[in-house]
Amino acid sequence: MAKSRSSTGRTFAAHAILITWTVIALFPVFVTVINSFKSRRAIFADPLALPWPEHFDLVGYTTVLKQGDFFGYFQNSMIVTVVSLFFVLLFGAMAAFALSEYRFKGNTLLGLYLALGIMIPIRLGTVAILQIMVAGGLVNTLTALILVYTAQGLPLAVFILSEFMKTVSDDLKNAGRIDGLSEYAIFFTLVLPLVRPAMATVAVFTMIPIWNDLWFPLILAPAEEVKTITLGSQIFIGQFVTNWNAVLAALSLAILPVLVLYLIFSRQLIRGITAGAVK
Amino acid sequence: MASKKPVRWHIAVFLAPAVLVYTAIMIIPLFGTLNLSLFNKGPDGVGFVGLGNFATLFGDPRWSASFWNALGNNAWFFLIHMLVQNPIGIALAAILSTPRLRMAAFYRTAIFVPTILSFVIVGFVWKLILSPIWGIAPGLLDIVGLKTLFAPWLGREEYALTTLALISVWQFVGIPMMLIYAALLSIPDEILEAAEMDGITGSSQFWKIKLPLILPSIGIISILTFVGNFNAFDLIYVAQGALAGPDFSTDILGTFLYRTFFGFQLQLGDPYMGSAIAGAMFGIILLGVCVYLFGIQTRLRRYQF
Amino acid sequence: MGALDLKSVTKSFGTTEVIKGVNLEVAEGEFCVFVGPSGCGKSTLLRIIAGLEDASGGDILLDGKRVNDVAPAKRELAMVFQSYALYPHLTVRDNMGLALKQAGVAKAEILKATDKAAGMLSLERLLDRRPAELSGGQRQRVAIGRAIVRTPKLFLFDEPLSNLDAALRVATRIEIARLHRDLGATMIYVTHDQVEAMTLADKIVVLRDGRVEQVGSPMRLYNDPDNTFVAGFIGSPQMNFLKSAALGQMGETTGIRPEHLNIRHGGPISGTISHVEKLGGETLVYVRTEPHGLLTVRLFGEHDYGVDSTVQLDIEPSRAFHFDADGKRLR
Amino acid sequence: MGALDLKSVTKSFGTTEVIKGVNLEVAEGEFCVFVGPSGCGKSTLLRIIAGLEDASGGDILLDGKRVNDVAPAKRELAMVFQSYALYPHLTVRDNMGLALKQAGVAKAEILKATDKAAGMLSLERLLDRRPAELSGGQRQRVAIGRAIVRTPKLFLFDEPLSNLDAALRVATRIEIARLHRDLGATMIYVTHDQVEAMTLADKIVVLRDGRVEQVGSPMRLYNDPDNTFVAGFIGSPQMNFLKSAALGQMGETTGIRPEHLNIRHGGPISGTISHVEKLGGETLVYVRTEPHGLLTVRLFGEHDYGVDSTVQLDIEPSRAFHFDADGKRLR
Amino acid sequence: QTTLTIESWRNDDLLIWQDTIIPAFNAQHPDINVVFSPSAPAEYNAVLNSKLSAGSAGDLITCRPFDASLELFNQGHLADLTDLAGMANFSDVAKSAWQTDDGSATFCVPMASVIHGFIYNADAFAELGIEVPTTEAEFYAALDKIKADGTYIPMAMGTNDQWEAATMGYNNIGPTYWKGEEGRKALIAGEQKLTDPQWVAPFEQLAKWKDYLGDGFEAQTYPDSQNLFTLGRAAVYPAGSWEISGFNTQADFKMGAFAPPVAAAGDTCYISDHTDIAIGMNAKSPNAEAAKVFLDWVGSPEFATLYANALPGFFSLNSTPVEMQDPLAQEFVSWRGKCEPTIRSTYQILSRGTPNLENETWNASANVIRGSETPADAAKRLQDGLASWYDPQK
Ligand SMILES: Nc1ncnc2c1ncn2[C@@H]1O[C@H](COP(=O)(O)OP(=O)(O)OP(=O)(O)O)[C@@H](O)[C@H]1O
Ligand SMILES: Nc1ncnc2c1ncn2[C@@H]1O[C@H](COP(=O)(O)OP(=O)(O)OP(=O)(O)O)[C@@H](O)[C@H]1O
Ligand SMILES: [Mg+2]
Ligand SMILES: [Mg+2]
Repeated sequence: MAKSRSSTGRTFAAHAILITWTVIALFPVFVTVINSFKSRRAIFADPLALPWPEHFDLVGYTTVLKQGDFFGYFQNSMIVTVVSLFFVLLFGAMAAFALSEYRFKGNTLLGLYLALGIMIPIRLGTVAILQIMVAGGLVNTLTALILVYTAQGLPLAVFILSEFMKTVSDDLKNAGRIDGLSEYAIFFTLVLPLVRPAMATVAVFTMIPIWNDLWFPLILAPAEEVKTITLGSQIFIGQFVTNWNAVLAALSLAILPVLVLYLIFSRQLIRGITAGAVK
Repeated sequence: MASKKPVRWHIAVFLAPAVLVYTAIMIIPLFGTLNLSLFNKGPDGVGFVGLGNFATLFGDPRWSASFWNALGNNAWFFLIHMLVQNPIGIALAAILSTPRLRMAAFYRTAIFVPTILSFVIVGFVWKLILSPIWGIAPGLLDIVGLKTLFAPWLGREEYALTTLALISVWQFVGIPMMLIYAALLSIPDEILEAAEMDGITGSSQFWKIKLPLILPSIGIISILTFVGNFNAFDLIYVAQGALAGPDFSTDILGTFLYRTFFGFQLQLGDPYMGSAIAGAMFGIILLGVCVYLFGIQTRLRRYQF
Repeated sequence: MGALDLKSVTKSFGTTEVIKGVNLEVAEGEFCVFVGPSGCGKSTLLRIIAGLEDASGGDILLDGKRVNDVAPAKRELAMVFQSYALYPHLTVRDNMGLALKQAGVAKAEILKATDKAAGMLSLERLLDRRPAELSGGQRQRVAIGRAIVRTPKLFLFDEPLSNLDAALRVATRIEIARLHRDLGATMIYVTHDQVEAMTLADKIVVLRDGRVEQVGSPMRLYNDPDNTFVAGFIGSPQMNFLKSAALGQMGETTGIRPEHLNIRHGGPISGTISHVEKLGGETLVYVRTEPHGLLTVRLFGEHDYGVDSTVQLDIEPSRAFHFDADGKRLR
Repeated sequence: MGALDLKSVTKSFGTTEVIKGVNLEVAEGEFCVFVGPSGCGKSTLLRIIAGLEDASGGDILLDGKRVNDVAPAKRELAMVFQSYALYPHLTVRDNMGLALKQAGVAKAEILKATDKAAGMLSLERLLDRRPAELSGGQRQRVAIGRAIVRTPKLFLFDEPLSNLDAALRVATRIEIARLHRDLGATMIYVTHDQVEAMTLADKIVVLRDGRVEQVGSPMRLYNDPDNTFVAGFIGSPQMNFLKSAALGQMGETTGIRPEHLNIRHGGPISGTISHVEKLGGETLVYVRTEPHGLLTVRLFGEHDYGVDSTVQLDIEPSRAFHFDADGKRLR
Repeated sequence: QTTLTIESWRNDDLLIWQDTIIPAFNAQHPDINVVFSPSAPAEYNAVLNSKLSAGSAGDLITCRPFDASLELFNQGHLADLTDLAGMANFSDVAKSAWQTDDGSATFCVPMASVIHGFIYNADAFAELGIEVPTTEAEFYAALDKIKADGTYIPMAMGTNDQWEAATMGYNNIGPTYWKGEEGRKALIAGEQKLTDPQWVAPFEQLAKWKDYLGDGFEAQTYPDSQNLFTLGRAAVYPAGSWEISGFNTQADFKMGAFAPPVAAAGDTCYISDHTDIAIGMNAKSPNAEAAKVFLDWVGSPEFATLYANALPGFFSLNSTPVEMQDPLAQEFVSWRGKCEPTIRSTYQILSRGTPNLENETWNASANVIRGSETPADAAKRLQDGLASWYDPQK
């Protein structure tokens, strides 16, 4: 793109707007993070004071690290999130491709069926799900969580991906067909790489509720060895007294892995991925 | 288009994993639960009551008052998202997709960070910021000389819901932004270049070229917002508790359902009435989704590039 | 392998019928060129043959077998798309090699095949680029390369050389001819270029508005067109159409190609020169006449004629074609 | 308005320099044609002029004003993209009318302008379709239509006719020539078609690998090329290059155009016919000779020569060009 | 070696169980491994119910008082512990919260009760020369004085979370007006109505509190109130005894406590001494034997001493008196001797239907304090709601 195409005025305005919203977006995060480095007294005495130097207090973090196996929790969260994400993206993309690429009887109805899942909070099915897991001996395993999150993420993934798959040029898929690519090969080697931005988007949307979910870890896998980070942080939320330093510290730490995942996915949002494909 | 006659097994193969996992872990449990809405505890144990629970929900003035209150609040919650979150998300995405914009990745990440946060933090930090006691919001308003505008928003019936909706907008604006951004990226550069040549630049380029091309994505975010909002629960729950105070002014279908289904404090969970509420919510959302799928989506042309 | 037979093939998009009953036989190993005005249905017909569009009616037979319901991948053909349809995420080499890789060909062999195609099309230095980094002509060459590395029995080319420069076009044309000879493959080729059509084709199919107007060898069409449409379409510059009555010739219209119209002092048709185009090796003189309108005279070599000067034209009667009022040839 | 001046313009993509210092002056109202092999940088140069690509170095002057940093929209020019770049969501009419609408032109006038362009390009019946429903040639015409409705002072055409059939191509070519005359607009036009280049251009710019090889009027380039590259590039079929030594001519290489090589019994060069191409109005005979390799002879009219028969060739010495070992013309 | 898992909502107690209670138990029963596995309090009921329904709940279950646990017992999730030896250590009143309505079966071993009252900043009182109030008049006089001085917010309470208003407000001062057990039982029997003056009076008091709360109390949350008080910005804190341990560590000033003030000096005082927490056994526990051993131990005076001292403010329900170290806790528990104890009015039986009286009381108390509903209206609304499903009130 040419610099002749960007006017200084407009660039300035763009930055002004973005900075404004960035400040709005980050201010509460900033408040959270600075306060995670303060003692309770300091938090409430002056929530906006920087944790430096006299207010600086690592008590939140030391509490977190003392209590429970936080690295283990991180690891569990990571495994659950990444594995679920993998299945959601794989199965979701496959189903979305089938729905958007082929005309077959019941296509729309099946699409609607797959979308039902986003219309009812999955919490309602808790007891039945727990029964399934008990029957399958999966209680207190990460597998149980992965299964639930995979199922939970699929509707949205199918919904969004099928929309994006429709924008992949027919000529391109046809070129693949002529090249003797099977439908599977067309999906995996042509379509998937071209909907990378959409896949990344879906990955991000799917990952956040999984990472932050409290409910299913609490119900399906509350045991110490399989605790997730979100569940682990809950220990500091008491009936009457909440240990805000520790909660803030734990949850501030918990932002980092998702942030890293987000950064990885958002790198897939590349401009002009389909450029040069067709005339 | 491939030909029709031979059995196209690949379609089944593509669909099978998703359909199986989804059906087993989601649909069967969920509909097993929704099925409960047709039963209730009678004097002689649990029995089939047909639509009796729904009759209670809509007929009994206490239930129906709560329901309509929650539905009305929910509609307002949704409206704010549609009018504030989505336009802001689209605008931010449009600005971010300006070619050669410096620090775009930073902005994008920054704007998305709130979406990553857990509700516990969001609830805590906004209550802290908006608290009349600890002085952040009043202090900031004081700096710009608007201190008089301050009110304990979360505690006032007339403001609480709007305030929470705006917090939710703050948190989730990253989602429409990401989706629209991805959609904008898939517009070929050449088309935008042609527009540049035609003198269609800046905002008119957005309105006349980009917007029509991303309409399907806007349709998607609208329906996702709709579904998401009518299923919303967590933010209200962490900020105002399950009773959605003050005086139920922030009660939405999600909190109403939670209280009823799982119980709260001394209130015991009532899976039967709870399922009836869930059934009603499901009906509302399904209606919306069908309107979208059959009424709107088919009309939004998708363009292959 | 490779013989094609179309029987009353029709195709509609919605209510508009685009292919209106095409019957066509292409023998095995034949080189068949589709020509016709823009929008007449050439690409559509090609796509139907490839299996990318379902015919609305009629049968498509490959080697005598009805393939209406056979998937494109199973038809064993290669196609160059008018829109190129390159895989944007793959390098030039991978674009060309994908089909072979898919067929399970060994790596070394794929490398050899792509290298060969790249050499043929002067793409060697571009093998690691992606389509977005190529010029229009380079993209077109990649599209051709992708088709030819596979050496199937039936090739479909949709205006494969339209964006190439003259030298490359000649070279590629010759390569395609050689490929045709070497592989004995059947080829169906859409082009607007007269030279390509005339030099490559065993058989030219002239399409017009979804119908076949005439099928025949290039010289047959040139020398023995069935109607004014074909006569006008084959040969460039276009045939001149004169009023038979004014010339004392039979029929309604008399057709004479620009190369058979001579400037001869005292010739029967007189007019004024309106425009002269010098192309180097030849010169085109446009003469405005009554009642025939603007006539084109094609002269070999360079000539100087003054615009607005008056000239007389002469036709070679043996080269004249006669058509009736409906444009049908009178023989 | 409309004069263009390029001063040492360079352009690199990453580390590859694609435009290597181009100096060019195009006078107001001039019709300038860029030719050159595929990938030599024609489109890139056009895009730099349009402002869609930043020059890595050098100055672009429009009407004497440096416009390197002026937005494309402000340069008041129209462009036809090689890839068409139509607005997929707009009908043909709206595609053509959008720029006018943006400029605030009255509805009725837009209607008139688009109708006129559609008539010119035979698009009348397609005005309500969207690009996806058009054939390749139809899309290309819409792209042309979009450029010409705006009647700016400077037009940039990137291979605008490559997908059109011969008749339409001639018609459109004439329209563009007329447009050029009527508007007095400056036009820069990329083409691979010799006829287009020769007939339309006031000035042809021959590009090679990002450099200008020669600039001049069509006949100048045809009759007085500076080097073997230009000599070979202008004129189709390509000029024959013979070894001067074997002919007793000066220089390293002797160039002779196919139309100036005659088959004459007893001629000095003898060889065997390897291939004959009959194009109707002319015949190309390919003769394999020692030590000159394959030579092309272009004959007017239809001729029958048997492949593999031996012939003797004769050159017209006055038409021969002489080049040194570096390919530079010796005059 | 068996392992027992305890389901609990007491995240707060994790360390106490791990470091104090379980080791003490293991000293006697090394062969029984005990895991204390709390979940977040707000989700506890829902989580527990789901786990019990699906059969994946722990062996020991911490019991909420009254209907929540009764329902579990009725569904067969909680084992009948009537015959447990340790039950003998508890009075009928102590057990009443975990018994069937007819008292025939007891299903949880009582652990602790909590007492309501007011905690005050003793330094502030001294500084302003305020005497600890015992009557309503003194109470408001004290508040007025604090307000006039302006250094301190008179009272730390917010209505954002609603339950503060109901639990620390309504149920704190209410028994004084409805005369404790007398009024509560009469209400259950249908002999009194919530619209009767003695039931409206607490709301009228609450309505007066508005003026003494901090700016923006409408958006003040429960933790905000706690922090306001412990940071020394508020002088009086309507409290539950559970605050003691937290306040002890957080406040750096001297604290004192006073019971809900009475209308006139010399009137009988009433306190809410609410049975709050107990522990029962999952009826489907495969380790029933071990679980009973543990429950027996929970019923022992040893456990009572450990627990009450580890968690000052959670007062033992054991018949054997417990020696407590904490002065503030001693102050609270001393009221048992001076005043008539009762439990929260809404807990037994009256919150069984829809609308739920307890939840409505939260809402009403908050509304009354905020001034968005008059005491009479609030009382009428509660009465109507109760009467809609509770036969004795119809
Ligand atoms: N984005 C890019 N990145 C890298 N190289 C590029 C890019 N765009 C073009 N090129 C290269 O620059 C050279 C010039 O490209 P350009 O499109 O100007 O060629 P052209 O003369 O228009 O060719 P054609 O006649 O085939 O259209 C080509 O070799 C091409 O591969
Ligand atoms: N999807 C479609 N919907 C409606 N009409 C279509 C569609 N695709 C093609 N057409 C129309 O069908 C006709 C034939 O199109 P086709 O692409 O086969 O033409 P063509 O002969 O290849 O032309 P060109 O030489 O311009 O490429 C055209 O008039 C075109 O407008
Ligand atoms: Mg075509
Ligand atoms: Mg180009």
